[in-house]
Amino acid sequence: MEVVASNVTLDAEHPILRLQRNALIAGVAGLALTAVGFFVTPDQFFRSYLLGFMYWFGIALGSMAILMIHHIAGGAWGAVIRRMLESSIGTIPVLAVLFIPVALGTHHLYEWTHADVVAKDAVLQAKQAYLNVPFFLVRAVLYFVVWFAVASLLRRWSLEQDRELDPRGIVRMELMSRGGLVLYGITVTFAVVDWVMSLEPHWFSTVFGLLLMAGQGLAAFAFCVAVSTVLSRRESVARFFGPAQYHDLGNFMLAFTMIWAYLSFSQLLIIWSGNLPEETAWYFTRSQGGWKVIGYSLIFLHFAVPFAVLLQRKIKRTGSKLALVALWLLFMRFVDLYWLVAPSLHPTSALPHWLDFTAVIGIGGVWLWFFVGRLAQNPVLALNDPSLPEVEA
Amino acid sequence: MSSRPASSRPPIYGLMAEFSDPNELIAAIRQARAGGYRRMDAYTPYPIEEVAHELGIHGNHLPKLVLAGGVIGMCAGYALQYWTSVIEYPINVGGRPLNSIISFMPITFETTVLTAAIFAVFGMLALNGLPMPYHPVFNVPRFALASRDRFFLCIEATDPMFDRELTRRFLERLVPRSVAEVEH
Amino acid sequence: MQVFHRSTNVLSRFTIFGGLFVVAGLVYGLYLVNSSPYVTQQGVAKEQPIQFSHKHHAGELGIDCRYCHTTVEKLAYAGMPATKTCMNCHSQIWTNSEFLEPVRRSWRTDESIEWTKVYDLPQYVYFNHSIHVNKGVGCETCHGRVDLMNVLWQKPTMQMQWCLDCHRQPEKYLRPRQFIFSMDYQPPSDQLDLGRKLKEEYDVHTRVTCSACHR
Amino acid sequence: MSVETGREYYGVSQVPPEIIGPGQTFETVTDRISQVVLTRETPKGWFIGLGIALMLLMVFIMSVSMLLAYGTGIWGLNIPVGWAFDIVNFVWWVGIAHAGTLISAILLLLRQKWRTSINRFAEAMTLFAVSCAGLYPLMHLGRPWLAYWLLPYPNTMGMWPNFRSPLLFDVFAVSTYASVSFLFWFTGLIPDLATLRDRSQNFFGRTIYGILALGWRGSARHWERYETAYLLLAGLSTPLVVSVHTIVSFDFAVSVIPGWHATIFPPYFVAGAIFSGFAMVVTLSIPIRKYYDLEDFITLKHLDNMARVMLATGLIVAYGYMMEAFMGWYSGNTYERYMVYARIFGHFAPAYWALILCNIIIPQMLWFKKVRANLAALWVISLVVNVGMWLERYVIVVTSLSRDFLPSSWFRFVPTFWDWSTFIGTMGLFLTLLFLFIRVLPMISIFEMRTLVPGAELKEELHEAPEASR
Repeated sequence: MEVVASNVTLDAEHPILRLQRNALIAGVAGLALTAVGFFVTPDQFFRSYLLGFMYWFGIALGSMAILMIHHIAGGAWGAVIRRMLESSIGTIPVLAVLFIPVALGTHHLYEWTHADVVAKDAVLQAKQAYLNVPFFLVRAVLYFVVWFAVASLLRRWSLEQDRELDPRGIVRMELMSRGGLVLYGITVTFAVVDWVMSLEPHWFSTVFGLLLMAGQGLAAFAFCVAVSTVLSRRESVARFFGPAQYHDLGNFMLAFTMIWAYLSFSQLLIIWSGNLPEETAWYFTRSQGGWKVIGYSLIFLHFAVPFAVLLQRKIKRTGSKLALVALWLLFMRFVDLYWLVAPSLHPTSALPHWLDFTAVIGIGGVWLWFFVGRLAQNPVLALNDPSLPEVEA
Repeated sequence: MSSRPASSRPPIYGLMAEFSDPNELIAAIRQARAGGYRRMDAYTPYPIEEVAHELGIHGNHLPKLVLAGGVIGMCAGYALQYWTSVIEYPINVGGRPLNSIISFMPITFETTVLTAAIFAVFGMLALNGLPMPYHPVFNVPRFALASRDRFFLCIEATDPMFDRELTRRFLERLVPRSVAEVEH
Repeated sequence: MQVFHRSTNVLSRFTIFGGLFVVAGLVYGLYLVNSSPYVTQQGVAKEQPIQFSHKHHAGELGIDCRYCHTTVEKLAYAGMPATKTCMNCHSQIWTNSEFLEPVRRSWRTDESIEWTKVYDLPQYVYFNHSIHVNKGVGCETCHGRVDLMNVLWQKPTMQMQWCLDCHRQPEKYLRPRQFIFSMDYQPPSDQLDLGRKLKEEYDVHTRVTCSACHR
Repeated sequence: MSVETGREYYGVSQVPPEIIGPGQTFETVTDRISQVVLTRETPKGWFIGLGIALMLLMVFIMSVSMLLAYGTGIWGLNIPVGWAFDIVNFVWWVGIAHAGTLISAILLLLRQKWRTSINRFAEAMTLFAVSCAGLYPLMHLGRPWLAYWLLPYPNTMGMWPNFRSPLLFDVFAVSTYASVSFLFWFTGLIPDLATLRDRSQNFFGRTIYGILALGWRGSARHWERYETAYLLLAGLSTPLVVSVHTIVSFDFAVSVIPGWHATIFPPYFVAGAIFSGFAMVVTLSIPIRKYYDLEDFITLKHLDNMARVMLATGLIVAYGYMMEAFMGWYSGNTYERYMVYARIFGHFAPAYWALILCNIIIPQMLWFKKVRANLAALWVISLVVNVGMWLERYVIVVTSLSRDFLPSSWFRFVPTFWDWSTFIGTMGLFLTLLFLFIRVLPMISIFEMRTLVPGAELKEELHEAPEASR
């Protein structure tokens, strides 16, 4: 059995390691400033922290889904970004630690933790079997256990595959991925219900889980494109990232942009047409003042512009240009999350607090530091991936 | 065919060579182009990009046409809804605004796709000059195999280099299965 | 093998291109038929069991509309005159006329005269004469110059579009109440201004909901 | 190299990778497929099949005649269950209609070569299923001859349709879908019609196929534009397919009826449509490939792939059921919660549990490669899924409507004989069209199959257009 291997490791001077150092500095500084915020304005601290956490959490979990889709469907696009996806899900223990402040801050974030509010509200009482702090924490632990289990198995088997090619290993990963995708769908849905949707405990939307999963997939693809252009500064890596690979990744970004827009629009049309007070309140808040401006800008800047740009074949086939689109989409993912999360907590003002920035930079810096660390431990391209021959073809 | 001098025979559409393998066809096109022939067309039983490439066919205007169709459909679809719902027949439906942009999106999308698809199909047919049930190439009896398993190269008489005898000899050098004159 | 003659090239394109016009023509033809008097009965004079002339009675003799159509100001239905109404005069004049024999027979036998309906609204339309007459819509606006018609015919198409034309913009047709029953009223040149004023004064509203007429 | 190549190279793949049988050439592909239409004696089975289909069509004609004579009162629906079998069947047929164009369009965009042998057949199925689907809203109007009132045109009523209504979205979506599917199907047929024109042995065949082929002669210049047009149509059709069932789901979701008003309806309906559409393709292609000896063209690989798509979309549908039930409870809304309860334990609970069994539990067998490779099992599962998807629409439509907000207006829907006969009758219409299609048109795309035979491979040195393929 032929071994397909291109053992590329990061040299000590690789630009991404410089990026890693800078990320750590930014991360520590950001977290320190955010910690100051905790003493200045604790409510705002938790809001901003949740936002920042959800952003990087989305990239990691999106990577997990994409990795599993690749294990099932194969494809050259997946073979080249596989190690990035694996490094990304390798940070799940870090994310679990980063989740602790959210768990501690439930009383600041979630209205349903306030006994006096619940006592006056029949609907919240009806939901108490689900929305209560102990169960909330148990669920969070359960989610992280599931994600950690899936992620660590996939990573371990992938490293085993690096050493030796075993067809059974490929089958094992594919089977794991099938089950893993089912688990991913269920856990992420309930996680976003718990952490984001219950910020407005009266509101509900059955598509919310899928909507955030689409966002996670988009963020993960954009993140991989951005990272791969950095990695491609070295010829040894760059030769694997030809126009065909960027083209596929660009098409995935296009597809996820469309899915995101499709789900967002469907949710809007259904709630807007139904016009039930318990549902429209959510959109009502988000269509006032500055939120309205952000909402409209999402239509154009998160959908229309990337859509038009990503239809261009030339842009998709050029790594440097596609990376710009990816960075833009990563930024728009943050704006979208801000629009989803923040109005629940401060409905009147759409202006971001300085903590919103320090939290996302702080968490992101630390997360990136771990991410690159994971990436640097192993060959940058997963060896013996059954789809690798297509890359070189 | 006949012994009369070439000039007195009725003019023909071109000369057609038959191949049984796509590789032979592509090689033949290359040689024909190297030999200076430009006005020619290949007939294949299925689309082969390399053949188009060798013939020097690069891209076409269809995407632009379809984009135009889509834009027309989009504008017309929205305009129809706006004109009827806001100007011609304003009616209050459950308090929704007259210009219910959100509700107008699905139909705008459908009209966009419909017009674009119509432009794609009819644009393709029109640019290809179809329907054209009669065409000189069908006069070659063996051409019926072009829709089965044979690959044809036709050098047209309008090519400046074209000469009945020289071109025929040129084609015969490519070792085709047959060479035939295409009558008008 | 050449299956088709060379003329088929022109023919095929002509059929496809011409087909568009045939379809468009058919659709337009249907539209014409649907709005023609054949369907709408607009302008079709209806024969009646008695050769009654509105021109003679309303125009030349100047009998008020309400003399016969008594309930037009109070009820939904304008009212068809009873045989008695005819006999008010025709027991005195033209008593031996051939033409009036059906009236006399109705009077003798106590059986109503069966007039042919000229303005025949479908059952699913609710229409009330009194509200229209009292809010400034003249008889002539819908029924035309009855005083000039020997045999009555329908002036408008009576299609919904025609109803809605006025219901959407009543100011185009409103007239002062004193002219409701005049046949020769000419709208002033500033009809829209007058109409808006009357609309205000008579408290007229645009009524375009489905249930205004389809109750 | 295809997407599968690498995996098969390492012996990972569980079924033989061939998407075309061994030993096929341009000649055999052309002759095998076109002889079904042109020269082969029409098999007895075809006549029997068509006979059965025509008998069912009679049932349909009878049912529609009764409907026109007596009105919708012959059906079991009544307020508040104003929508019942007709809309259930409409959604079911439209759902089935989704596989065809989706198989063709998405798989073309994804460069999946296995689409080639099933796309023509599936597209035809789409057209016939859309025809069946479109009849139901017309019949439900009660006065189908006035259906043109739904179209926006200058009319004597001085009115325009309400463009805010999803029912009007439907008019546009379904007619656009039917038109674009037809264009897509016909465009794909043009080169094959030329093949039939050139192969046909008699005057009528030559003339009729010749007229339909529009004079196609396989010119390289034509192929260039043809391929562009075909790809653009695929690009347009993919979002169109999604939009159609999305709009069908809006019919329900934009209302405020508990059990209908759910934001997950669009993706969940689309997944359900693909689920049932693929199930129908499997149901029909297993007997047809057997009967017409097309095992070399519709291989086990195709059936395996379709089974995988069914499994994946079935899981999305299951996710939809889960979210509906959970959010119904989570909403804290009395009516929403009651609807969840009524479905699971109420009068129509047997339908609900049957649907869970058919759509979720039984398809889980498709996880096993042995089941996917076992034609009998696969065929039965695909039938079960067809039933399950019908039940899904039945549960959505009927349970939600029969339990109105006011208990005083609760109503138990019972289908009448005419409900059933109309439904069975449309199957007759569908099968009749399908049998006629198989007889007169090539059910597998001949020109695309030619691209798959070994003879179509170009020598290495001729690859000079590396960027052209995308």
